[in-house]
Amino acid sequence: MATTTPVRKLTMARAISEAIAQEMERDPNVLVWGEDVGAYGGIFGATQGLLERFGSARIIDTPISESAFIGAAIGASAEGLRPIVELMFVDFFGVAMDQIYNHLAKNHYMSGGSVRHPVVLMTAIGGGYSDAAQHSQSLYGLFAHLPGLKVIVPSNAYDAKGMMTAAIRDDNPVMYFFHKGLLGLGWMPSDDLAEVHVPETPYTVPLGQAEVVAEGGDISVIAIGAMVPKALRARQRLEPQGVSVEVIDLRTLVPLDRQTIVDSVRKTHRALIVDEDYRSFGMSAEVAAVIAEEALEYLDTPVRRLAVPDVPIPYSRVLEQAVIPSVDKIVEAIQLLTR
Amino acid sequence: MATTTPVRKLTMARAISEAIAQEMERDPNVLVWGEDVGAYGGIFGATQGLLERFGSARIIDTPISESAFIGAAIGASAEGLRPIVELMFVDFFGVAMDQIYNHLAKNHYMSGGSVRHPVVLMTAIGGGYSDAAQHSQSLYGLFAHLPGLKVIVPSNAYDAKGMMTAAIRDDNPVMYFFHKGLLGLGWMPSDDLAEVHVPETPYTVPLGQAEVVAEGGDISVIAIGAMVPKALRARQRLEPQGVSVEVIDLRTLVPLDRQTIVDSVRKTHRALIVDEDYRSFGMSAEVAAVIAEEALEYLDTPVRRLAVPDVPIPYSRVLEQAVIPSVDKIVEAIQLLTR
Amino acid sequence: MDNLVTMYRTMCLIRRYEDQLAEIYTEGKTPLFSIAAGTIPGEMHLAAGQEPVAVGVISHLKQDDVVTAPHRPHHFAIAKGVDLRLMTAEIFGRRTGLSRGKGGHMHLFDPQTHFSCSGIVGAGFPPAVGAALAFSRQGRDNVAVAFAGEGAANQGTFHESLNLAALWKVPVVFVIEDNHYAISVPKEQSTAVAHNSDRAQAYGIPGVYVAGNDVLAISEAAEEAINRARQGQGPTLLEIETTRLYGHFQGDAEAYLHAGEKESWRQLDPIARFRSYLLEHHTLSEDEDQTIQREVEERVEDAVKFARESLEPDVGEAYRDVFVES
Amino acid sequence: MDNLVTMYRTMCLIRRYEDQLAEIYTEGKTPLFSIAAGTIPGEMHLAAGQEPVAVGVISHLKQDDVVTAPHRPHHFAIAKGVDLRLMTAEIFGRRTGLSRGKGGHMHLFDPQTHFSCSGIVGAGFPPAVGAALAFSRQGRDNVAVAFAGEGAANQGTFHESLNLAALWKVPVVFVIEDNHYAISVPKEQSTAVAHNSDRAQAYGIPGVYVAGNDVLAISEAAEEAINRARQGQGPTLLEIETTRLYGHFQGDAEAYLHAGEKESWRQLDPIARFRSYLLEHHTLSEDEDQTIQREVEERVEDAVKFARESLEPDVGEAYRDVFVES
Ligand SMILES: Cc1ncc(C[n+]2csc(CCOP(=O)(O)OP(=O)(O)O)c2C)c(N)n1
Ligand SMILES: Cc1ncc(C[n+]2csc(CCOP(=O)(O)OP(=O)(O)O)c2C)c(N)n1
Ligand SMILES: [Mg+2]
Ligand SMILES: [Mg+2]
Repeated sequence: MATTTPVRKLTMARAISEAIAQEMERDPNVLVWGEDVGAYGGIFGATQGLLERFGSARIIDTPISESAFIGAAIGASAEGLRPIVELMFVDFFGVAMDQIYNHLAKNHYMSGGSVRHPVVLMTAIGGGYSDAAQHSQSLYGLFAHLPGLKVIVPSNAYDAKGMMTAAIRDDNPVMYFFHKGLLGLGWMPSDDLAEVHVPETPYTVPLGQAEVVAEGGDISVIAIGAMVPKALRARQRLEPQGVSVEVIDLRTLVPLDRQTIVDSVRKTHRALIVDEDYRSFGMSAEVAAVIAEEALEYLDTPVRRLAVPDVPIPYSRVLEQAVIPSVDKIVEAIQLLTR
Repeated sequence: MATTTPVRKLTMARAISEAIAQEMERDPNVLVWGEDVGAYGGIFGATQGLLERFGSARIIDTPISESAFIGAAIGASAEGLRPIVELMFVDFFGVAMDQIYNHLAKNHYMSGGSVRHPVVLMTAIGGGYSDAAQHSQSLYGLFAHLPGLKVIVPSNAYDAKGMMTAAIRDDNPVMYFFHKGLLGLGWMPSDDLAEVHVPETPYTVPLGQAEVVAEGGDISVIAIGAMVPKALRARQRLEPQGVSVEVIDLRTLVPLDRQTIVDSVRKTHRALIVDEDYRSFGMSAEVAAVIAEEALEYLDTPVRRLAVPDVPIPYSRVLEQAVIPSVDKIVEAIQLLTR
Repeated sequence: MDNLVTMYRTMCLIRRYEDQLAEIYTEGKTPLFSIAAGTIPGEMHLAAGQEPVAVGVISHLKQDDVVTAPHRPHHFAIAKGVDLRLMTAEIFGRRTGLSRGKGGHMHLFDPQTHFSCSGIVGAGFPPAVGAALAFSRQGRDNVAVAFAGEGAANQGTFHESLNLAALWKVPVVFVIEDNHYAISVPKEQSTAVAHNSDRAQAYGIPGVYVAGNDVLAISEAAEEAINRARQGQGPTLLEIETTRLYGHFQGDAEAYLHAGEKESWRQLDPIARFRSYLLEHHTLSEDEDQTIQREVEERVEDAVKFARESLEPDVGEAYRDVFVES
Repeated sequence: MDNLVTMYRTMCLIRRYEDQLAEIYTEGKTPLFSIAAGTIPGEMHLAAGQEPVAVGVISHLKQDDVVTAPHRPHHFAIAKGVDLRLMTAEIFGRRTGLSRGKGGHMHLFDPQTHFSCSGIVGAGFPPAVGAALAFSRQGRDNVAVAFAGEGAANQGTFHESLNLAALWKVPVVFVIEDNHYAISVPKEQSTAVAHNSDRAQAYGIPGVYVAGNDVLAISEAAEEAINRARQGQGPTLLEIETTRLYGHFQGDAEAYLHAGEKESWRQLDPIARFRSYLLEHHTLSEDEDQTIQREVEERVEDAVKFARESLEPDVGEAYRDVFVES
């Protein structure tokens, strides 16, 4: 960034609501609905200020009827709206999954391309604040397993705005996951690294492109969402010890940017995958598989995965902290792989 | 099997209903409910003959209310029943997923072990008969991603009976997936290899153990469900060409028998994973990851995955046949890896 | 009454279509009903006997009104005006089909006539509410109609969608097609009340039960409901009694039916009854009827011929349309 | 009326408990309400003001009757007799808790008193129907009661479960606790009818609306419903008006409330009203009341002390209980 650019740091929550507001100005067909998105401004502030600005015809509080109001986005988008729908916590997907994965995701394919659903389904993910097993999950790996949904997970305010804008303009259904611990809410711990400069004018960050957020030569740490700032902190800690860590922010799971992963691993010869979703049959497995398929001969050590160890998220702070990957654990895992 | 053993070949559908009937005789708390499980005998025959034998107090036809009747198994099992519930096609999971994954799966953990849900949730999977995108999926990878459910997928009648018996006796919730194309239904193509000798007396096949169903030295083919007989046919085709294929039937995804996978790959130095679920973020990824973690240095070639290529299952026969792994494709993939 | 004859013609077309598909469905299947084999593979849910529901309601809709239909969709599609050739080619899995063969009989999509359906029971309610929301926000005077079986009325989406629609007062009509059975499960074993239409009270909207599988009575009730919706007075719930003349799907042995049940339905064939009515009232002559029969036969034949002569999709088609290619 | 005093005592215990937790919840939080910090982290939904619902209904239940409760569970748990020490230790995340710290405030499970709750809105309906099915199959005379907020009555599980229960005629009572709001969304913006109790008609079961947040009226209505269930006459739907004296969760600024709304609820505090009633009717004396106040204070203090003095779980605990270890 040139030194003359005025820095305008925004929280991720503000970045998201700004993107939505700008797209709503631009296109009258963009509407927002979900639980508590109106007067409350969204439980996590993603729709803060929108009701005041756009009124209740475009910012709509819904009953607790996720199947109906997510399913409504299907019919509405087929008839010309571009709905942004909030599923308050991703953990609640189970009451509405059929509309999401059997319809929103598949109609374009099942119709041979004649039906389009430009819908953004945004939802909160992540733990770390003792909200226990039904309010702390990440689960993006599950959505990424199912064809027809773009799956995106920004790790900072700049990407959050640019990817939201891209998602709203995309003619496909996009699942937009924001991590509660990156949003910059006053009442929730938030990683400072997520609060970065955000240009005021609308811009897009292309979906489907990972980013090498820090270069390094000894090991590739592949992460997403809240694990990205943690990986960066681990990198910093290891620098004095002479370990040079490359950090990749996947940003998008579907479509997955395999090339960036493979290029990095071919360069560093070591890979650690860090994920806040459950360990097995998820993101960390897929990335490991990509490496096993395409960079196997470059590897000097086995692939390692650090993720939630296939247990529900426990409530008690000490237990939760034990199962969610921490900076300490990332440091330790890198040390094991690079020593 | 000693030559004196009388052979009693059973279809997988018969094997399943026999296991249920025997356990119902044994334990009055075993009940069955679901759509069309009564007079119809289950759309796929898994409950054939049970209504006549046990009456409508224990074999219960339900309305099309999957959340309610699957959720009912939670309360019923906490109060002493051992329900077997049929979700007609796994594709319908989306209307009931919250009860399954946030409650049935997690209550034992969230209660610190004080609540138990001995429930078998059985469901039909698989394509190959032009039932299109909402009736042909496998999806076990998705359930395996979520903690708290045992996930089992028998590939033949012997395992089908023994694993059903084990599932009913298990104090955990077990998702029991039967592949429509293995059941031996008159109106649906079925692989003969699934129709094997089944002892009449009750027996269990332990959950969590993979089986090496055919030994070989050149490559490990790791499969599950309907892909197992296909892999065995591919093996047969390649034998004359001097390629010796080891076939592993995973049988259970959770808990996953990592050891059998790793031992085999360490022996053969090559791995092909064959799966009828979607390719990415699923079973084939997890197995590849296990290999990348634990058998990397033994591999002579990259890991390969053959699975549904991340598209919804298309209706038209030619299209569907193109996306579901076939014997031909397995042969081809093995040849590529072993030449 | 030109309109009545049009309705009759559409009913005949639907019946001819379903009968024709029933016949073709057995082609190339050994054993009989072998689901994967033959000209038309997969499940096949036919709607013969249920024509009055589709025709009675949809005759009041415009082309850009929305219909969402369930797994048993042909009568609705035909009444809505979906192109018979493209629809048939889709059911045959051909490249000329509505979805180039990727959808099939339970997944017919036609943006031209704003028609769609789904194989998941109860799934059509929420999208209809959403379409109606779009109409109200865009100031269009369109209406959305969600059709579903009586079995679907016990799915959670029914409740959530009716409440949402009533709350938002959007132009949608919910039609429950009560053919007495959900596969093998009779309504009394699935539904705690005699009439789903009574459930309208739970949402403060009108609920109407139309007995007798009579297209005129249905048309009358539907007209009122659709007008209400179009005039901004909000949703209505209709429950319409009808009969299923084939099994749940082709190959269903229907062992669960009571003795004589099917026969009694056959005797009340709604098309035969409507025909008698029209003849009696001189709205239709025998000659005109013959012309209609010939005409619908030709249209069905033409559609089937088109489908038969169409090529199968090319394998590459399987990999397209997961996402919009921009 | 010994029973009335017992009910009063339980209501006071609940209130004291909730007030105490509200206070403790702010401990160690900077900024205020920092959700991850302090003695009690995570979300905290308190039920002060809603005591009559729990106490009025549950006073008619036996220990082995089942209660399923929602995310706002303390009043139900206390009324059902869940051990206060174990429950508090759980809320503090300690190893002595009901779930050894793995559940937390929204996931209290107590097989002893057949109590459970869930953080997912509407999730408690189906398990209650299942428990009732078990009772009927096992020939037990038990009853299951599912409690949920008025917001939950628009979730699909409500509809499916009521239909299933009515159809099966199993011993279950559904109680909708109408505190006017679902987080910030008022009932009028979520519910198309004035009273959820009217929705009972959709299932052919009795529906009763109890206004006024009055424990005696609630108790009367509940008694009838629970007796019906116990006697094999099937389910009842109760909707009970109540008021939420804290925010949706601790930290909720409640900017969405109308001016004076909260104040009007406070003025109708159900405990103060019940106390006046009991004093007036000489069922309770001022002295007895003071004893009760002291007693509940001590019980809450004791439970909190137990929780505070308990150790945190050992890290290995996180890895246990995913599956039953056989
Ligand atoms: C959610 C869901 N559950 C179950 C099924 C399987 N199924 C397909 S059609 C059907 C019966 C539907 O009955 P009804 O709604 O009355 O329609 P009808 O078949 O009588 O036209 C069932 C149970 C499904 N497709 N989707
Ligand atoms: C399925 C689901 N959707 C949304 C939520 C988020 N949520 C938690 S409590 C709540 C409001 C519940 O309102 P109500 O049922 O009236 O109960 P109250 O909080 O008023 O006691 C919401 C929307 C959830 N937990 N589960
Ligand atoms: Mg029906
Ligand atoms: Mg409420």
